[in-house]
This record gives sequence, C-alpha cells and structure tokens, in this order.
Amino acid sequence: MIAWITAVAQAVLVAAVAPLLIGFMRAVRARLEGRAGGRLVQPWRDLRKLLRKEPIIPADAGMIFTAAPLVLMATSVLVAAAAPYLSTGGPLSGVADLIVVVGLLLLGTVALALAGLDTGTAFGGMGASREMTIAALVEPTLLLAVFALSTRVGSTDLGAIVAAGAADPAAVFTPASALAAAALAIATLAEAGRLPVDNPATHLELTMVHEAMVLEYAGRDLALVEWASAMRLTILLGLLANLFIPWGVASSPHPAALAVGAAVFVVKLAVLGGLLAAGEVFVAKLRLFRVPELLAGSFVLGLLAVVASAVLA
Amino acid sequence: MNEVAAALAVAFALAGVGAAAGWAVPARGRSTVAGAATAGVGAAGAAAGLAAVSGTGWQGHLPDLLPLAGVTLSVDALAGWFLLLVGGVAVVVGVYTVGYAGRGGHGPASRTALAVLPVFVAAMLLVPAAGSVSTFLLGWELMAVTSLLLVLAEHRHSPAARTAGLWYAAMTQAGFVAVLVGLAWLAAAAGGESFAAIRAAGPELSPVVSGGVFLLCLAGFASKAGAVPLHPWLPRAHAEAPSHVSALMSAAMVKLGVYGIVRVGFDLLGGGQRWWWLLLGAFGVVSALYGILQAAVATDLKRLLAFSTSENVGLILLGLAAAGLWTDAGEHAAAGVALAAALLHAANHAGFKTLLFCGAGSVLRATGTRDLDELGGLSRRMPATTLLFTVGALGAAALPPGNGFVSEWLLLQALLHRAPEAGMVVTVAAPVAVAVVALTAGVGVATYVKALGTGFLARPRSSAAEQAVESPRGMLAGMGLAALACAGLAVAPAVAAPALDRIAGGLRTGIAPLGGSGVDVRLSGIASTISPLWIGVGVVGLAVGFAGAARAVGRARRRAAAWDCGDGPLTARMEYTATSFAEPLQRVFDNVLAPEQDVDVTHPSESAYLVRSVQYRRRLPDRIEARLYQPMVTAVDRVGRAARGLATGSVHRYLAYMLAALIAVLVAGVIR
Amino acid sequence: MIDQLLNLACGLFLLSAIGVLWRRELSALIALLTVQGLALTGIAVLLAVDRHSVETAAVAVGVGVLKAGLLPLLLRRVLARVPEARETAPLVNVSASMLAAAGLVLLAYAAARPLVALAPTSAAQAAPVGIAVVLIGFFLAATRRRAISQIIGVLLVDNGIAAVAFLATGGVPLVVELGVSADLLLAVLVLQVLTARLHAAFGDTDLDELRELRD
Amino acid sequence: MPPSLALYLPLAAPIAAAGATVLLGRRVAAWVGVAGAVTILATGARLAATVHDGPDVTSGLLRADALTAFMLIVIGAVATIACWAGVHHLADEAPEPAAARRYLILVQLFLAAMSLAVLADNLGVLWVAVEATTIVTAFLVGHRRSRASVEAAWKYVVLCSVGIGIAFLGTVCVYAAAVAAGAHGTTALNWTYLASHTAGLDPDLIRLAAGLVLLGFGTKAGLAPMHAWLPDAHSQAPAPVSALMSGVLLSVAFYAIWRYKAVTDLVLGPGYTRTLLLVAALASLTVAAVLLIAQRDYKRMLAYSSIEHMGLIALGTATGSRLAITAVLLHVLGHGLGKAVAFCGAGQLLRLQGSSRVAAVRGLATRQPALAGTLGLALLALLGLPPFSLFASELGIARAGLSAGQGWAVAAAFGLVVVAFAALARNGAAMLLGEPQPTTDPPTSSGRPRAAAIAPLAVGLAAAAALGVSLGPLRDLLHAATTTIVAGH
Repeated sequence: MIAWITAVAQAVLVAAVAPLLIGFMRAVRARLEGRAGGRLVQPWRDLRKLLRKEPIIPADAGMIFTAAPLVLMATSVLVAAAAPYLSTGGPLSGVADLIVVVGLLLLGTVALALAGLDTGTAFGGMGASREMTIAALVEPTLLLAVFALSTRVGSTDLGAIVAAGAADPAAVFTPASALAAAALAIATLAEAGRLPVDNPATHLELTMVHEAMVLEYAGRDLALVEWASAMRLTILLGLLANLFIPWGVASSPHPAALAVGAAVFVVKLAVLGGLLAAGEVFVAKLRLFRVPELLAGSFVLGLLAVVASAVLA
Repeated sequence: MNEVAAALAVAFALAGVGAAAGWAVPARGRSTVAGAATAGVGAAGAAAGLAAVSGTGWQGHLPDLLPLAGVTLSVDALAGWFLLLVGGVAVVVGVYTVGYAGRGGHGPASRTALAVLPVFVAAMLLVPAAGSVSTFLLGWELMAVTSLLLVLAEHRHSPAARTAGLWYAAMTQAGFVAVLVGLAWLAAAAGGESFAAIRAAGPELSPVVSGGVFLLCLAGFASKAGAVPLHPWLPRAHAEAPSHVSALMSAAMVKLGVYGIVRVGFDLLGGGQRWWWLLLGAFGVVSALYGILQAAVATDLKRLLAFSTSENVGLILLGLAAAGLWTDAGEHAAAGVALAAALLHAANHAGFKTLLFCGAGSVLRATGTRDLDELGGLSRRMPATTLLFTVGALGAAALPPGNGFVSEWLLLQALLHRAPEAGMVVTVAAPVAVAVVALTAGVGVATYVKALGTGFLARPRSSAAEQAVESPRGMLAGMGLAALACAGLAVAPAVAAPALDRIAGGLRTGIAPLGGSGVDVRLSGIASTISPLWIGVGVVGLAVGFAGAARAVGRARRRAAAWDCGDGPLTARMEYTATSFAEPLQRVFDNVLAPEQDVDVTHPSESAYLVRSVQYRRRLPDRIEARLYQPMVTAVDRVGRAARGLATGSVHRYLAYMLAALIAVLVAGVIR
Repeated sequence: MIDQLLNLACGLFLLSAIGVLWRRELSALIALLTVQGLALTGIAVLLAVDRHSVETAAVAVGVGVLKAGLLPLLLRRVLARVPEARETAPLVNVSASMLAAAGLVLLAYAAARPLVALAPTSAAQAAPVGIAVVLIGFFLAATRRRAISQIIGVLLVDNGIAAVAFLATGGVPLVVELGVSADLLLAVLVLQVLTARLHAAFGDTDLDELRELRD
Repeated sequence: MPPSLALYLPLAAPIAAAGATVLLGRRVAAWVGVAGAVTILATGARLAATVHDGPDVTSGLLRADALTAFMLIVIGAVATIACWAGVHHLADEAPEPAAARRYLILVQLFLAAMSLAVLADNLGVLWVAVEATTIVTAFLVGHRRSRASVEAAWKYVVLCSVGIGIAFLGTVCVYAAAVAAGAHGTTALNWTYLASHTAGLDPDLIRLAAGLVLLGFGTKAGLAPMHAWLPDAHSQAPAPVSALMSGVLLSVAFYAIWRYKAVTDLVLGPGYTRTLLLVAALASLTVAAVLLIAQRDYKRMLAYSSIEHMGLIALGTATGSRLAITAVLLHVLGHGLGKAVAFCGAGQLLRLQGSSRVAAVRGLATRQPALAGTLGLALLALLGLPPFSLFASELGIARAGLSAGQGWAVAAAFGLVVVAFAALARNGAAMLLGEPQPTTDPPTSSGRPRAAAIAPLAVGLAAAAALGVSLGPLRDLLHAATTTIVAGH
C-alpha cells in the first residue's frame, strides 16, 4: 500500500516539477545569454492556456493522432511512478526494470512519430523519420549503459542498482561507471531532444525534429505533448542523477525519508538542469547526418564501460 | 493411444480428407472447405501440442509406412511447443483463408493451392512429431514440397513468383541435403536412426563427428529459418506467396528450422563445443542486423515483413547460442533463461507475424499493391485492419506492452548475465550481442513505424489505396484470433512458464528458468522481474484515464485543414513516403546496404548548361544475394555451358571416352 | 607342330588387325577382315584337333562360315551400295595409329597376365593376342570416319573376344556361342541397314557429320 | 499354373503377342501387346509368391529367384504403362500400318529379350539377351527415319555393341576362371554354380573380369563415361520405347552387374567393385548434373535424369549393404515408374507442341492442366520428393552409404543431385508455369490429350506414390531379392 502511495507521490512530483524544470532551464539560459527571460512558472501558465484552447486536428488525421498524446503522457507517468526517484524500495518493484523504462520511453516516441506521419504533412513525416532514426541509434547506447550498470549488481532492477550505489558510493565512482555516465548523458540528450541533437527552441522548420512532429497539435493535445515532453526530460535527468549521484534516496518508505528524498531529488534536478542549460548556451545544433557520429561516440563509451566493468571489476 | 496420439491421428486424417475435399468440391465452396480443414488440422495439432507441453508424452512406431525405415513418432514437451505453435498459426490462417482465398477474394482459388494447404500444415506437424531421422526428413521434405507448390500458386501472372519458387526450390533442397547427410551421419555414428538411440549415443560421439553433424544440420536448418547469409529464398518466397501462405511459412515453417537446431544441438548431440554456439551466435547477429536493416529500407510491405522474419530468427538464434554458451560455461540458470527466451520469442514471433502477414494480405486484397509508397490512408478506410495491424506491429517492434517485448527482455536478461569465469570470448561476445539486440530493436521500431505510418496513416497516395474497402468478416476474425493470442502472450507470458520449464528440464539443463512466475515474470538465478500485466494495464489505463480527464476539462475537437507551417493546400504528393522515411537510416548504413543510384540529367538541344529533366533512380538490392549468390549462379551456368563440350555429338569422341575407361580399368588391373 | 601352327595363326590374326589399321582402301579392309576370320577359324580348328573335340570342330566350321564368309560378304554388299572407296582422313593418322597399336598390344599383354598364368598351355599363352585385337578394334572404331571402318572396328572387337575365348578356354559353351553368333549377325545386319539410311539421310557416311544430337 | 511353367510365360507371352500382331488389326494388336506386358507382371507376381520364402524355380536354362521375380515385376509394371500409353501413342501418331506393325512386334520382342535376361541362369545367355535388346531396339530408336533418329540409332548400336562386347570379354574371363577351377561346359557359366563355387576361382582373373563386366554392362546401364549413347537414343525413340529403355532396360543392365558383383565380391571382397562403382557413380552424377544445367531439350533432360539415377543406383550398389541394396531395388522400381510416366507425358507434349525444345513450351499448366499435372508430378517423383518412392530409396541409399563409411561419396553425390535438382526444376518451371504465349500454339496442336491417354500415366504415378507410402506385399520380396545379392557378405 505504501509502495502505491509512494508511486503516486513520485508521479505527482515529477509531473509537478517537470514544467518548473523547463522554466528553470530557460531562465538559466536567458540569464547566461544576458536576457531577462521568463519566469519559473511560465511553462505552467502555457499549459493552462493550452488546456483551455480549442483542440484542432488536421482533416486527414486519424485515431492515432488523437491517441498519441495520451500514450505519451501515460508512458511518462508510468515511468515516473515506477522508477526509484524518492525511494530505492522500488515503489513498483518487480513491475518495471531499467529495460522496461527504456521501452516505455521509446513507446512514447513512437506514438509521437506515428502522429507526425498521421498528419499527412511533409514536416510531420520529416520529424518522424528523423526522430525514429535517432531513437534507433540511441537504443544500443542505452542498453549498453544498462549492461554496464547492471553487471555491478547482477540485476536490471533500477531500485537494486540505486540501492547498491547508495550503500556503497565508492562503487559508483569507477571508470566503468564514469564511462557509463557519459554514455547515458549523451543518450539522454538525444532522447530528450536537447542540443546538440535537437534544438527545442528552434523555429526553423527544416532543422526541427521533435517540434516538426508536433506542429499540428493544438489545445489540450498540445498541452499534453508539452507536459509529457517536460516530464520525459525530468525522468531522464532524474534517472541520471539517482544512478550516478545516489545520495539522499530514501531506503525505507518512511514519510520523513521520502520527504528528504523529494527535496534532494529536486535539488539534483536543478543542478543537472542548470548544467544542461548552461552547456546548451555554448553548443550549436549538429547537422542531422553528424548526429550518428555523436551517437556512435556514445556507443563506444558504453561499450568501453561494459568492458571496463567486466575487466576491472 | 493417449490424447497426443489421438489428436495427431485426427490432424493427419483431417489433412487427407481436407485435401481430397478441397480437390473435389466446386470452386464456390473450395476455400471454405480448405480453410476449415486447415483450421481443423491446426486445432488438432495444437491440442496434441498442448497435451505434450503439459507433460503427456507419446511415442509410436508405424513400421509399414515409409519403406526401408518406418515412421517413428515421438512427442515430448519440446515437440509439443512447436506443435502448439504450428497448430495455432494454422488455426488463424485457416479461418483467414475462408475469406481470403474464396471467390472474389484476392488469393488463389485454384484446386492445387487450396488442396495442398492442409497437407502443408500436416507436414509441419510431422516435423516436430518425428522420432527418427527418416521420419524427420520425410516431414521436412513434405513440408518443402507442399510449401513450394503454395509459393507457386500465383505463377501464372507473376514472373516474380516463378523466380521465387525456383530460388526456394533450389535452396531448400540444398538445405535438405545438408540435413540429410548430417542426420544420416549422426544415425550411422550412433548406430541407430531413432532419436532415442541417437540421444543415448550422442554425448559419446567424437568431436569431429558431432561437430561435422552440427555444421551440416546448422546449414540446413539455418537456411530454412532464413538466417543470413542463407536467406535469399526467404524475402522472395514470402513476398510472392499468397499472404496466408506467407503467414504460414513465416510464422510456422521458419520456426521448424529453429526446432531442428534445438533438437539436434541440445537434445540429440547433448550440447556441444563452444565454437558451435559462437558460430550460431554469429549467424544470429548477422541475421538480426542485416535482416532489420533490409526491412528498414524495404518499400514492399511483404518484403519488409520477410526481412523482419530474418531479424527475429536472428534474435532466436542468438538466444539459442547464449543457451549453448552458458551451458558450456556451467551457468545453467542463464542457459535456461536464454533457451526460454528463444522459445518464447519463437512463439511471439509466430503470433505477431501471422497477424502482420494476414494484415498485408488484407491490404493487398483491398488495394492490389504491396508498395508502401503507393499506400496510405487506410486507417480511415480499413479501421479494423489498421487496428489489428497495429497490435501486430507493437509486438514486432518489441515495445512494451507488446508481446515481442517480453521475450526480448528475457533474451537481454540472459545476455546481461555475467560470469567472469566463462572466459574472455564470452565476456566480449555478450556486450556485442546486447548492442546488436539493442540496435536491432531500435531499427525495428523505426521499421514498424514506417510500415504502419506510411502504409496505413495519413492520405492515400494512389487511387488504389483511395478505393480500398474493409476486409470481409472471415479475414478479420482470423486476424482477431491472432491478435488475441498476441495480447495473451503480451500480458500473461507466465502461462507458458510451466511448458518452458518442462522443455528446459528435458534438455539436460536441469533447470526451470521461469519457475516462480505468476503475474510477474520471475527468473531463477537472475534477480530481475517484470510484470507485463501491470505494464499493459498501466499504459492502457493511464491513457484511457487521461483521455477521459482531457475530455472532461477541455473543449470538443474540431477538424481543419492541416496547418503545415502555412504551406497548404496539402496534396498526397507532399507526404513522406516509405522511401523518404527510411532515407536517413539508409544514409547512416550506406556502407552495409550499398544502394545503387542513377542520376540521369537530360539537356535541351540548345545548351548543355541547361537542364531539361533529371531522372533519379535508386535500388536497394540484397547485397548478399548479389555478391554471394549471383556469382555462384553465374559460375554454375558457365560450367553448364562449358560442359556442353563433353557431349559434342561426335561418335568418335564417345568411343574415345569408353576406350579411355577400358584402358584405365586394364591399367588399374596391371598396376594394382 | 600344332603349337607352331597355332602361333602362326595367332600371328596372322594380330597382323591382320594391324593391317586394318594401316590400310585405307575399304575393300582392302574387308579383305583383311576375311583373312582374320580365316585365322580365327584356323585357331578354332587347331584347338579342335588338339582336344579331339567334335563340338569345337563344329563351332570352328560355324565361325569360319560366319566370320570369313558371311560377314565380309555383308560388308561388300554395303560397300557396293555406298560408293566410298577410302578412309580419307582418319582422326588419328596412320603412323600415330601404329604407335598407339603398339602401346595397346603391350597393354594387352600386361593385362592378360592372369589369363596366361591360369592355364599354362601354349594356347593360353597366346590369349593376349585376342585382347590386343579387341583394343585395336576399339581404337579403329574410335578413330575412323567411314561407317564401314567403324563396323569393321566392331567386328575386330568381336573377333578378338572370340579368339580369347578359344585360346583361354577352348570356346564358350555351345548355346552361348550360338546366341553370340546370332547376335553378331543381327547387329551387322542392323548396321548395314543403318549405313544405308545414313547414306540416304546425309548423302555420305562420314560419321563425323553426325553432330545433330549434342549437349 | 506350376511355377516351372511360369518361367516360360514371360518369354512366350510377348512372342505370342508379336506373332499375333501379324494377324490382327492395329488397335487390337496394341491391346494384345498390353496383355503381353500384363502377363509379365502377373508372372512376376506369381513367381514372387513362390520364391520369396521358398527354393528357386528352375527349368532348363531358365531359373527364377526373388531377384528375378522382382525384376520381372519391374519389367511388367513399366511395360504395362508404356504399352498402355503406346496404344494411344499409336492412335495419335497414326503411322503407316507396316510401321505400326513393326513397332508393335519389336516392342514385344524387346520385352521378351529383357525377360530372358532376368530369367537366364547362365551368364552367357544373360549376355546374349542384353545384346539382343540392343538389336531389337535399334530400329525402334530409328523408328522415325529422320536424320536425327538415324544418327541416334547408329551411335546407339555402335557404342552399345562395342561396350557390351567388353562385357562378353569379361564373361569369357569368368568362364576361363571357372573352367580352370574344374567346371565343365554350360554349367561353368551358371550363376547358381558360380555363386556357390567361388572357392577355386582365380582372384586375379576375376578381378580383370569384374572390371570388364562393369564397363560392359555399365555401357548398357548408362554409367559415365560410357553413357554418351543414352541421351541420343532415349530422346529419339518413340515415347513408350523411351519409357521402356529408360525405365527398365538400364535396370536390366544393372541387374547383370548385381549378378556378377555377387560372385566377384565373394572372390575379391567388396573393395574392388566398390571403388569402380563409386567412380562410375560420381562420374555419372557429375555428367548428368553439368549437362542438365544448360539443357534445352526436354527429352534429353529426362535422359540425363536417367543417368543421374543410374549414378545413384551405382552408389547404392557400391555400398552393398542390405539396406543399400534394398534401397537400390526400390529405386529401380520407383525410377522405372516415374520415368515411364515422364517420357510418355513428354511424348504427348511433343505431339502437341511439335518441338522437344524447352523454350517452345510455356504455361503448360494453364493450357493443359491434366498433362502438366502429370508431367509435373512425374518430375517431382524423379526429383526424389515425397510421397513418391524415390524419396524413400534415396534416403536409404544415403543412410546406407554413411553407415558404410562412404560419407564423402554420399556428400559429393547428393551435392551433385542438388545441382541436377535445380537444373530440372528450372526447366520444369519454365515449361509448366507462367502465362502461355499465344504464338507458341502450333497449328498441329489438336486439342488436349484425351483422359484415356492420361489414365496410364496416372496409374503409374499412383503406383509410385503408393510405393513411397508403404511397400505392402513387396516388402518380403525386396528383402529376399536383397539376400540373393548380398548373401555372401
């Protein structure tokens, strides 16, 4: 029962924090670029506005177009509930492991890609094609990182991995772990559609990836897409944080521990988000056909991590 | 005579009756009779399989059938698994056939093509039920010849079908001979041709014999399974056969290649040396990668599905290889999981590939084309088919909560298992395998997004697609059955756990890999669990919940012309096609796929600097076929032409041959 | 005395075969075949005398009639109907044929060793001659272009075998001998008819022209 | 009917039928010919019932053991199909009465000669009978008197006469050895005597004889490199005669090899003949495979397929174990039936098409479903696919070969079989499948073959398929026949 409550709490927390994280990152970036920027809660306001607007769908779109935001949202919430953000006990331990998380996130991507194709527009198809290409290439890196992380513990169970890290922090700071972290970080950028793989703020159609897919959404559909996307970034950053900075995650379902866990989680998110936003100031988007090179690099990092974990451990 | 024997007897009898009836009844009722017979044979086979996987074995010997050998049948849990698989697919295809192949249907209504169908299924049931080398080979060859007749069903109007039939005939016969020599060698070395005798002698065979036998059998079985580079028949035959036949071949027949490897490698030879499994793993890796890359760039829907079969077979082989390697290393728990992953994936693939090929058949029937570039817009015209195809695609893309995901998860668990004492080769091979599985999964997702997105969604890109209508109820019913099976395997794979445990236990691993599974899938020896049911319920429940919530708070949707950055008005010509969708992936894997591109620029007569028209052509031939098989075919043809010089028609030359032979015999007598 | 005569007959038998290889006029070939038939008859007669066997004597008479009389007669009739006098261009020229014949004779002697070793009579000693003639006949058939030459090659093979039969065993059982002779006669009759048809169909009996059926 | 009388029936019946032909009309004579063939089949069955578990039946020069009975059944079965199909062949071709009469007489004499070959106890008489088959079939091959058929007949007679002469030389050697061992007169060449008195036979001479006999009868059996007459003769003969020549004559020649092998193996051990047979088997399979690849004539294609099957039979004979010989015998029967159907079907096709070129036939399955079905099934049977009996026998040959440690030979042989398979399949597909070209229908085509003309072919296919499912009563006979060949080992 407590596990269920924790899961719901996690989902609510992630859902609540995600737009704030986006707002925070925009603010950091604006500050670094010397702009005033919006306020922290601006994304929340955008969502509220969108939810009130009339949803318009393209004439040729079918049921997939309307279903995609729901699927995207559902997968994001499910992952948010299942992954160990607040407690290593694994709120839904035994339901989903790291591979399932990867799979669920991919399912969300697929839903959006199909929606992009369903619009029948050139941009929708273009975005879908690019997004799926990137997703296909990210997959090996993600699973190799999973491999490197799981060999240490002998399980792909996220809770177990985080708990092991928390219990023995020294084990986290191994070469294998560092390499895995680097690989996973690049994969996160690609999955979440951040620079240098994709520019979330672009308004030039030809360079769009994620945005091209969702061009035709409006109203509450768009709100769901935006919200879910923000949650995905939160989820990924949160995972990165708890896997490689395992302190502060509650090891028991005690409310106080959970509260501390939540606070630490938010702080970690802020730090990582700030770093990411700061980094994005200094890089430009890669040409689409240079992206595979970046992903190949991350793949090599992942492979090295695995080999290191096998040989050095 | 227990229930397995009874069910098998019913299956074979029904096949005979069905074939005769399919031959005799007039064209109007033919598809109904043949379809019903096929479904009946399948149901009886599945019943036999169900009994066998529940622990009821059966052995029988019919000495008067098959001269010089007799027919020996032996059904254990492993055989039962494949009987169940073949039978299940046949039930679906039988129901589908009634609507598909009938009058007004798209499929062939010829006597042969329909009468052979139940016999083909019976032959596929005979293969796993066989208990001796001769019986196995009989089933194998019957299966080959019946499927060949079915592939050729549309020979009259399709030159491609004839070519496909020829490729299939030649390759399947070559594979048969490899298996024949291998198994006959094994029987000779073991001193008996019944599986029981071989099993008893198997582990004592010399490594040369067992290695040779394994290589020969592997060549034949891997070719039947469509493993790259022994695959060229597969994309041709699966694409050109009528779709219900493609479904049977791709979902069921190909699996019997897998069955052969398990039966010979694990059971009869009793495991083996490490290099066997590394070789098998190499087959798996190459098949998975090459298959999915070709599928990703294919624009022919059935060719895409066919190459995807190669990919899935690659994953299954990878699982088997892992099982062999882990057994060799003494890691029995991981070996059991790997074996379970392979077998479960075989079943999952059977489920979703039946569905997908039947779906492709419905599309073909409705539009007359398999070219994804010419399709589109079917989701509004054929909503039920689209929904069913989506279920299949979800499974094929190995995404949760589809059924393919569970077996790929198991496979990954087996590959992620770490055993430092297993040696360096395995330590390096395992992550490579994981990376390959992951890349395969990623590209596979892109492939099925392409198939679904460009084939079914958005606007129709041809008048044929525009005029498509929904399939008749019989076809939808067949596909519905397959979809139900997929859903069942997706949310409750644990129902298969006792069967898989029994199979793994029977193969000397002595382990029950999925022992503790209930709602969750729990592994013995590996501390990972998932709960497919809760994942499925979670995704669907949350999505439905959000839909309700959004509708409650928001306003009603309105349709309007697509914005498309203000570009409009849109035409179907502006859509992304399958070709354009796959273009980035094709560019990334340019070196592997080696597309052939031609750009022809024509100039007006006035000036060479002006351009009148540009013509761009791109072809993506199967590179392995072009580089490996075409030269072989050319060489054989050259030998054939050169050999005409042996028979010039000169009587003197012929006499000289004889004189030379006489002198040789005399000289041999003198020298001795 | 008989041994010497036997050796003489065998020598004549082999020489006539080599002569067939040497000459080109078809009429001369037929004459040589007659000589060979006579030599074979001689061998049979000598053996009959040696063994005091009436049966062999009867066979000898039959052989004489068939091989020295009937078959050459048939061939002459063919020659009369097909006006080609010479073996113009054998596929292997005469001198090379001679060398080949020498080699074949040597091979025959080597190969016939078991026959000789089995029965150390003087007749058996000569058995290799028969095998040599078989090989020469074979060679003739394989290198000569005229239909008649090829028939003669076939007959040489047959004479050689008959010689082996007489020399090594004193002749095969009568019933077999009768059957073999009947077969031989019929075969030559068939070939005679076919030669005529060849001539009618191709206007020639050059066997190298027979190239319609190939591959 | 007493069994000893049954020995003469297979000779008397066809000769009587031949005689009756002189008196009767063409149609009736053709059916009388069928009766002659059926008599051989029935006599074979009658003898089989006696000899499969009892003593041999002997009368004068003739003798029947299980192998003889089996071969009579093969001859009778194939001849029944060929003569039955021949009735329609004659009706369709409608040759001049004299030619038709000559054809019918020669076919019956041919059957009598083959029956004599398998019934003769004396190896010399066996030789005479085999040579007699050459003589009677010479005019059947040259039946049509075209340039091609005269050419084929010439090559056939010359090559076979010379080749079979070598076999006679071998027979003489055996006789010499037997005489030297103390045998007298006709008895010395009796197979029963030789097989039971091998002790005194000189091994060196028997060795020489074995090689010569194999070469000689190998020529008649179509083994490479003595095979060259076969494609010409089989492609030029009228279809029913091709069926008989390909279906049984080759096997009758092989029958002679088995008889000799049974004797020589007792003297020499199996090694020598095995080596020779293996070389011949692989050479035959190679020749057949490479020449099938670029084959453009469907009757020659079937002829080369016969060479391929003779290669397989030689392979099984080389192996020589019980399983191998049983498989070889079954192969002989299966091949006889399949090839008879294929050649008779090809004959009907030739009549409809006016050309035996593969390229001239397109889309037969659409144009002539019954004929195409028959031809296609016959082709499947000849390719060794189940349910036809060639599948079981090829499987048996392979298993036996591997058990005897001849894995490399079996592997090489079956590798070549795959090449032949692909080549046959390619040509078969080119002829049967696809859209018929309207222009390929020549004016001579006079509609479809009647159902009656297809009937004998369907019966042949049904028999071949039934044999592939179960041997039934033939089982004991096959085992007894095997014993006569393998008894010595």
